[in-house]
Amino acid sequence: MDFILEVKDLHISFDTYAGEVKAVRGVDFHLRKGETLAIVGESGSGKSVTSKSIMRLIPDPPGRIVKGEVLFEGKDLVKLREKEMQTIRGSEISMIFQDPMTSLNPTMTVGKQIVEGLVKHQRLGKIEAKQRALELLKLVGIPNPEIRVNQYPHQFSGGMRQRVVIAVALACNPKVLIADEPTTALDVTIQAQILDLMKDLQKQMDTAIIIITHDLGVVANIAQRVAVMYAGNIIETGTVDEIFYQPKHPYTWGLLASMPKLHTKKGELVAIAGTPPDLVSPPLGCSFAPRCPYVMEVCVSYMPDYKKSSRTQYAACWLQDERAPKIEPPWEAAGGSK
Amino acid sequence: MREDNYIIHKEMFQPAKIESSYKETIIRESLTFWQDAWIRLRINKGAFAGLIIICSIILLAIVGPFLSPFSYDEQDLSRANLPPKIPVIEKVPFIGFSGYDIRGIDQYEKKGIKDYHWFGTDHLGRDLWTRIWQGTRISLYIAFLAAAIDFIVGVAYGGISAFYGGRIDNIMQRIIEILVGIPHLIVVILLILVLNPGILSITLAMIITGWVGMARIVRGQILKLKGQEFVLASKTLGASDNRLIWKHLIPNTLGAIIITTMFTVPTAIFTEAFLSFIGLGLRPPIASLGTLVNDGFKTMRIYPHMMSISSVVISLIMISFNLLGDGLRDALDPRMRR
Amino acid sequence: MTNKNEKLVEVKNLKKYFKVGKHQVLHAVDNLTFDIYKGETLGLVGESGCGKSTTGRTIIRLYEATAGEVLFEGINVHGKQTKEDLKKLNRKMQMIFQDPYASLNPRMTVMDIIAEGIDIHRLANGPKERKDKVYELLETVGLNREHANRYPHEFSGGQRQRIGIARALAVEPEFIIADEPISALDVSIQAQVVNLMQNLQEERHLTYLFIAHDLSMVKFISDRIGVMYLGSLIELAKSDELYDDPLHPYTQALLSAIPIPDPIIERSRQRIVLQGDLPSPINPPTGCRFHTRCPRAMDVCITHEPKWFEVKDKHWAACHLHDLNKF
Amino acid sequence: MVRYLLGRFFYMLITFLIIATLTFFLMQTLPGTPFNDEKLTETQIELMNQRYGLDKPVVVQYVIYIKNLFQGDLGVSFQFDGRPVAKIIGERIPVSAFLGSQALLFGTLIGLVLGILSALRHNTMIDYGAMVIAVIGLSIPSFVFAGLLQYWVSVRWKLLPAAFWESYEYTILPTISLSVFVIAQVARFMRTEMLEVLGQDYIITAKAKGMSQVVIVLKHTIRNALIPVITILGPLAVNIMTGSLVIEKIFGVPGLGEQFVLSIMTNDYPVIMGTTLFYAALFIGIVFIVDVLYCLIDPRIRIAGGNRE
Amino acid sequence: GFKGNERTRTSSTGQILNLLEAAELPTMDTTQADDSASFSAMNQVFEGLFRLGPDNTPVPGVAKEVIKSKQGHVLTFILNEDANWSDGSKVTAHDFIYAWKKALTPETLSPYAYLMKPIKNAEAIMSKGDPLFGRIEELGVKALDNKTLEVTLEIPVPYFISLTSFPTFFPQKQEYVKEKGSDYALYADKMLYNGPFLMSNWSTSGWTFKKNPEYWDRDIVKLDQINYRVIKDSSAETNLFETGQADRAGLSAELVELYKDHPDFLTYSEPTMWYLKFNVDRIPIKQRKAIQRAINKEAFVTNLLNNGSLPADYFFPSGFVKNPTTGEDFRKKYGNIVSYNVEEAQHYWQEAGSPTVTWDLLINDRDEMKMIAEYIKNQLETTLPGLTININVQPFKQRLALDDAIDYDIQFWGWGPDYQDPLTFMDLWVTNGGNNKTNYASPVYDNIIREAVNNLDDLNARFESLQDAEVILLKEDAVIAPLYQRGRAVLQKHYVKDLIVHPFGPDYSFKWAYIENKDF
Ligand SMILES: Nc1ncnc2c1ncn2[C@@H]1O[C@H](COP(=O)(O)OP(=O)(O)OP(=O)(O)O)[C@@H](O)[C@H]1O
Ligand SMILES: Nc1ncnc2c1ncn2[C@@H]1O[C@H](COP(=O)(O)OP(=O)(O)OP(=O)(O)O)[C@@H](O)[C@H]1O
Ligand SMILES: [Mg+2]
Ligand SMILES: [Mg+2]
Repeated sequence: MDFILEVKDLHISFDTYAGEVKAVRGVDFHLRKGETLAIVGESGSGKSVTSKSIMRLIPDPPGRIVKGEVLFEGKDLVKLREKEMQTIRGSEISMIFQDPMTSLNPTMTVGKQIVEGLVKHQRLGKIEAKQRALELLKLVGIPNPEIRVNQYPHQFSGGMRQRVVIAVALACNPKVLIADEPTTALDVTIQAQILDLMKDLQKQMDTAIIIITHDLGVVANIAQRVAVMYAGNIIETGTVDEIFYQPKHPYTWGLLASMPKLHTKKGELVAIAGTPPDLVSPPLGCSFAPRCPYVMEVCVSYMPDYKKSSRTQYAACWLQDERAPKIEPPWEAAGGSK
Repeated sequence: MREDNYIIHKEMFQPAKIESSYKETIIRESLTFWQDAWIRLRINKGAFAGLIIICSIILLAIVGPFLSPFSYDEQDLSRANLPPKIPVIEKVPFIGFSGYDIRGIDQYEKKGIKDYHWFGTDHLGRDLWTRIWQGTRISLYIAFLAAAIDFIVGVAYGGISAFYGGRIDNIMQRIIEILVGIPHLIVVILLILVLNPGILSITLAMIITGWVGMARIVRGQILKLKGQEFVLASKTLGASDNRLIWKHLIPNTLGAIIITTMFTVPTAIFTEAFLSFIGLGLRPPIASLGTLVNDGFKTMRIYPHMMSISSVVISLIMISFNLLGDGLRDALDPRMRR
Repeated sequence: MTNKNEKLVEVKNLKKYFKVGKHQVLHAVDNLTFDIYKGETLGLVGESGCGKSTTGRTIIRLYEATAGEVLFEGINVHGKQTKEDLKKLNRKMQMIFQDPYASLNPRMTVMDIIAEGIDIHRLANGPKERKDKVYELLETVGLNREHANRYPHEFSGGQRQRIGIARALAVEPEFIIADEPISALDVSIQAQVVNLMQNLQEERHLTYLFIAHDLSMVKFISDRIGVMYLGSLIELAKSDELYDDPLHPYTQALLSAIPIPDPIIERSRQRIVLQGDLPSPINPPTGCRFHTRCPRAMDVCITHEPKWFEVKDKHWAACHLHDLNKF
Repeated sequence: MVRYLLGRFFYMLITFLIIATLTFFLMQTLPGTPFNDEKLTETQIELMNQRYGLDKPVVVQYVIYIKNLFQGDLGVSFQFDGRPVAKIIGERIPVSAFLGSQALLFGTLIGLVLGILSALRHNTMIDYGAMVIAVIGLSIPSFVFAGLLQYWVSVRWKLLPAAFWESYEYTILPTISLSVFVIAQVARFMRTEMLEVLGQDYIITAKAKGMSQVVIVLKHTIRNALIPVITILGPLAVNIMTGSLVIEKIFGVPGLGEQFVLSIMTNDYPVIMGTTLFYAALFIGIVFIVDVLYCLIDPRIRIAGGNRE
Repeated sequence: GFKGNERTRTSSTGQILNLLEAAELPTMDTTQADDSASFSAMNQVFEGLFRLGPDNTPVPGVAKEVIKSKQGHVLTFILNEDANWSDGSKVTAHDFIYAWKKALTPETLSPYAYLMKPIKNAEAIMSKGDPLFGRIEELGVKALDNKTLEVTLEIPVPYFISLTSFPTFFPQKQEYVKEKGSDYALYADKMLYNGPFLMSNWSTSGWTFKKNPEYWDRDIVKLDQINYRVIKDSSAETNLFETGQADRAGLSAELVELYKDHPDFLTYSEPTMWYLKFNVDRIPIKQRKAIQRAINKEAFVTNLLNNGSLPADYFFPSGFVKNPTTGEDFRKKYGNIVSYNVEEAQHYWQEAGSPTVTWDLLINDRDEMKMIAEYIKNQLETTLPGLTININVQPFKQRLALDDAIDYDIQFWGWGPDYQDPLTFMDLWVTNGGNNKTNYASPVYDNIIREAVNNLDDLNARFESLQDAEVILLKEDAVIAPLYQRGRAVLQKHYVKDLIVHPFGPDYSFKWAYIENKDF
């Protein structure tokens, strides 16, 4: 298989005093070499949990992987021992987190934080590692790396810090880079810099990227394929164009319609009413059913299966069933945006 | 894939009408902050045990002296230094409630005493059960008084300092800085000597120095809250200072205040015990747990019951308040909410 | 729409400096001048820390202005006022806040939160009317009356934001400052709030100052947009005008940086990527504050502060490139 | 930074003066006089008061005292017949300081270990065990603990000397007794801070880098958890200094605490003043040192001088 | 931090005594000391004209003999030729004169100067307002030569010889004292010694005595070294005894029970009396009499103290002074004067009208006193209906201040003798006496005391009149309510021999003590 990473039927739960939060409930996706997959979805839909579980970084307790496989180059990461996992983290798979302000150790120089991984995974000497750290800082576009390398994170601005975080993640040329909302905390102008940087780096290093975001603009900008998550499930996947131009799931429709485009004239936005379900007692059927404008009786009681609509696009929605009435998506009705 | 597929009938693919109000329902049951905290506290075993112990001790302090036929200062030298003896439990060997002293002599039999002294008697033949609960009363009284006044003075001081800010805050903080510079114990000792040893002066002395911590915590909290958006919102509505303080600031500081108080209580009890050790305790025959422990301490080797039971009670109070304080900190911590 | 030429708010040379540390002054807002017309929505955009919130808060007098004035219906908000006048003003101007988690007092029920304005201004005769008013407001913002006795933490972000809106509406204001009311919300929830705000505007003839850094949303909701950079306003125009013909290089960069949720457009889009970060407002750069990052900076930008003037009809900017008096 | 330190120093001086004044007048209100021994005649008392300048008005005494204070003269003791206060305190300070710092060091170390262990083994028996130790340490009056220790370790098991201060082995029991409270406080605080830090994003970042648990704990967690722990060391040090009073009595340690109580009981004004001022100076000094330490260990403050959100 | 302590076992002979003291030594200046620790220490390292012997009678010290004049007004002390200071120089008559005069000089007035009253002009010299005030040259002492000291007495008191064994009468070498200035007697190496031992070390934590090679009677002295350590906690004291770090330990009342069967357990009674002292202006006589009889002393002495203390129905201690002519003990004549008797007590109380009153009982902050006070409170309240006793605990100094001002109702108080004569107890209660402080004023009593002070012609009559005074004090005027004659319980290692404990004056003499059969 040419999948570098494959997640199969992943279930993750958290034990809280309110009950068992079933944060991820059967997620399947895969990632090819050099490809960028975007995972989008509402807050709380399980994006971060999914990505952290790939790295086995779910805090346990309260979290635990109930079942499922995470195959990295054919190895099931779920079954690895912690020691083995440590050799994979940072060298084969790396991760960038949302908030650059808090994801760097405030009492350690930036250089040390980069060098750390290099020494561990590539067994570099002190001097070589430092040299490499300088290169990395230059690579991510930090001016005066010789000075900056000995400074502490608080001496950097938010955008700079996120670059450092990227440098840390890329230090060992990982095969997979997971970026959990890497630009959400940043301003648009900085966000643009960071996205450009990531694209550049991907081209240079041929890294596969999973980018998690809820900003569809970012998705359009960077992703090749998109997975849309809702309440712990992936409800639709496909290529960027498929998701943006031929979305199949009503949630995706709503998501797209609720965003004003620069050209949208004043008027009503299409809003998805209601709020996401409580994951302690998720709905029996389709989790989107309570908010879905096209809800059918079957949706309330039964989970829909994935339905393939092209070689790359799948959606889990009863509307895709032959028995369902044909619905004109508001999308098409509005004439798309092309 | 799915085996129950066959029960899905065609009819189920009719658009279902879901009430719009359903979309805005809240699944979780309604809980106030305090109910929520209570649940959180209840699942914290340590804290809950602490709460129960505190309640039991308070209860015993109230009713304990009435359960025994002896009064707390009734002396009878002919029954001095009796070991503890409790009906029924006296049959259980080795736990020390059998009326036998450390040399293995049944003192009750030797002295021809028919009564049961549950916790034994002291050197003046006073019933220790009564004295210990009487002492617990005094200790708790001192502790709660100290806590209450700490509460009042500390909250007022910290609140005023933070709320009015600017120059007032500046001056008040300087004063606190000076107060902090004076060693606590020294002031307590000097004050007690000036005011004559006794319950009132002990409490007063503890109060004069004790509220600083509370003031600092309240100030910190209020400073933080002052800039919070809900306070600003109230301001834009034209709320008076009074309203801001009583409706917004104090209720939200209450958690921190309660936690601080939980730790004031044991400190006060300890300070009193310490004072009795250096001879500045209460006027005899009034006893606090502190004086009881101190008196028992001297005869620890012959009449271990005199010290051990009162030490256990004082330690239980201490442990419980600490556990409860810790538990409350978790239960009331705003970071734990949401 | 109502007459959009009647000025409701006039901001004149507004300055707000904060003292930080012993001897440092932070220029959070420097020399703002603009008007808000009755019934319009004025959008305010800019990067984080550029002073948007400070502007909003100073207008509503949560902060005392360091200099300059804010006229609301001709009355200086920051002038000397009796308690009564202040209260009146408080009724007319309201604010919606950014963080739906921090903007509702966690110890109060939704009923008490919404009724706070009613209580302060004694707008209800008796508890029954108060209750009814709260129910009505809840329904106005799309919640049910059963929610009145619940606590904020039981609501989702979007619902909380709507409670915040209901609180502001309770005193029947004319002017609402919305400080990033949607940026903490999910995309699908944002639309709920934006729609609600627009409907309310129409029903109640409200005027909005809409602060955000999400340009597409600002454009969608605003009639006019002001762009702020490091404490000062650098461009102000009708929203279409601003998008079609941005004059200031910063505006241009900002517009080009917004990712558009359309893969095809994104692929072909030309970007102006700004170098560097926002300088510190403690020691703002001399001259034009943008010159450190401006791709078209000139010598004059370093030495002279550009004037704030109307470059085109109803299109204001502060940039030497467009300074008519330059030559 | 230097500016800041100078400013702090100035405040310290003012605080010190205020404390000196407060103590001086508070002391005057102590009932009794230094020279009312049962066998003294009126003439004798009068002569004594004259000898030590106590016949002058209080304000004059105060001015003289402060003047002398600035010249480093703390006066002479009453109860020790004219022995200079500086000498009396001076002889005891090294003992108290040794005991205090050893207890602080020992307590902090053990406390840190306990705190770290229980945080790393959160919600396991180790965690509970460590916390039980900590809570018990907070719950038993120090004199009870010291008495038990003396009886069992010295009298029954004959492992260590019961009391006095003659060689290193003599310091062990007092140190342990004194450090129990420190252990408990530090352990609890450290545990909370460790848990807090372990939940921080940068710890996840470090994990995501593939760092092993050991490295994460040693390099990323402890240092950051230590920063807030340092703030409680100040109050703890003072607590030890004043708390040592009990321990010194039980173990016959010739330290400052016992001396202080004695001087209060005998109205030995100069010694009371001297000791209070020493404690105050120590306290102020410790708070100051903690501040400086804080600056040194936390780069955020070191470089920016505070003020960062 | 360990400097200044010599390790416990340094001598090979094993003649080392390890002792404990509850307080530090404030001073070693014989003219300035006023505490028992200092007096005891001085008794080992200095010596007066005479010293108290093993049987508590004066034996020759620096003086080898004394010659009395006929009337007994002039005493001529002949000093021992061999009496040396530790620097080898001779102890001379001038050294005594210097020290005594120093004790009476206003600037250096000794707290115990009043002991010198029998010497001619001494009282006048120390009384402000007297024409002789401060004129020490008028003191009745004279050095006939270096080795002959002539003392002229105001009144030829029979106990003067034994007074010279008290540290205030010890000699000081003028040149040396002058040379050391204000450091004199504050450091071990800033003193000259003329006693059986010298102080080799003195620090805050303790002090060490070594055998004095210059001592004239050095052949008698067997101990090589005595180590004193300061320990203030009473349980620690016994712990130290048990670990062998101390050879002798006092037992607090609580611990007697535990050790009373221990082979090293000793008790002895002292001529120290404890009693309740009334403010007679506040407590009427009937009530005082009721209180005197309302306390069961026997019960608490055996149950609570249990340390050799004796229940006392008297004020003057038993076994302290004997009738100089008959040799009969002071107590013999009247025995028990006011005894425990509930009926009598209640009778007096009813006579007083069974008032409902609340009185304060003033005590020190010592644990033992608190315990006894609690007992007394209970006894009085149960026996005398309507009476409420409040225990007022005060630190020593504060309590003295209240005593001075006579601002109290009832006090729990003790008194020990300064010299071996009934007067050391009996003159407490003279009108306005420095230690009276009860507002008690009785011309009859004053008269007896005055006679006893001034008239020494008929010692037997003097003695008997003092015995009568006790009856007046207790039975007729009920100024105090006696409680007990204090005993002491101690643990002393069996190998410590001939350690002399004195009932008055300095507590101990180690001159004759030795170690025997100590196994290591
Ligand atoms: N430590 C935890 N304890 C309990 N529940 C958790 C924990 N972490 C995550 N969850 C739950 O798991 C669900 C998914 O969370 P996750 O963080 O993956 O959402 P997300 O899609 O990343 O959202 P966001 O966009 O806000 O980051 C949420 O309902 C959350 O409450
Ligand atoms: N109370 C205050 N004291 C000191 N400085 C402040 C205060 N409030 C704001 N500032 C500073 O003023 C500047 C402008 O802040 P402001 O909150 O107005 O920015 P903003 O544009 O609203 O940013 P954001 O998009 O992050 O909300 C910032 O540098 C901020 O740090
Ligand atoms: Mg997330
Ligand atoms: Mg803002």
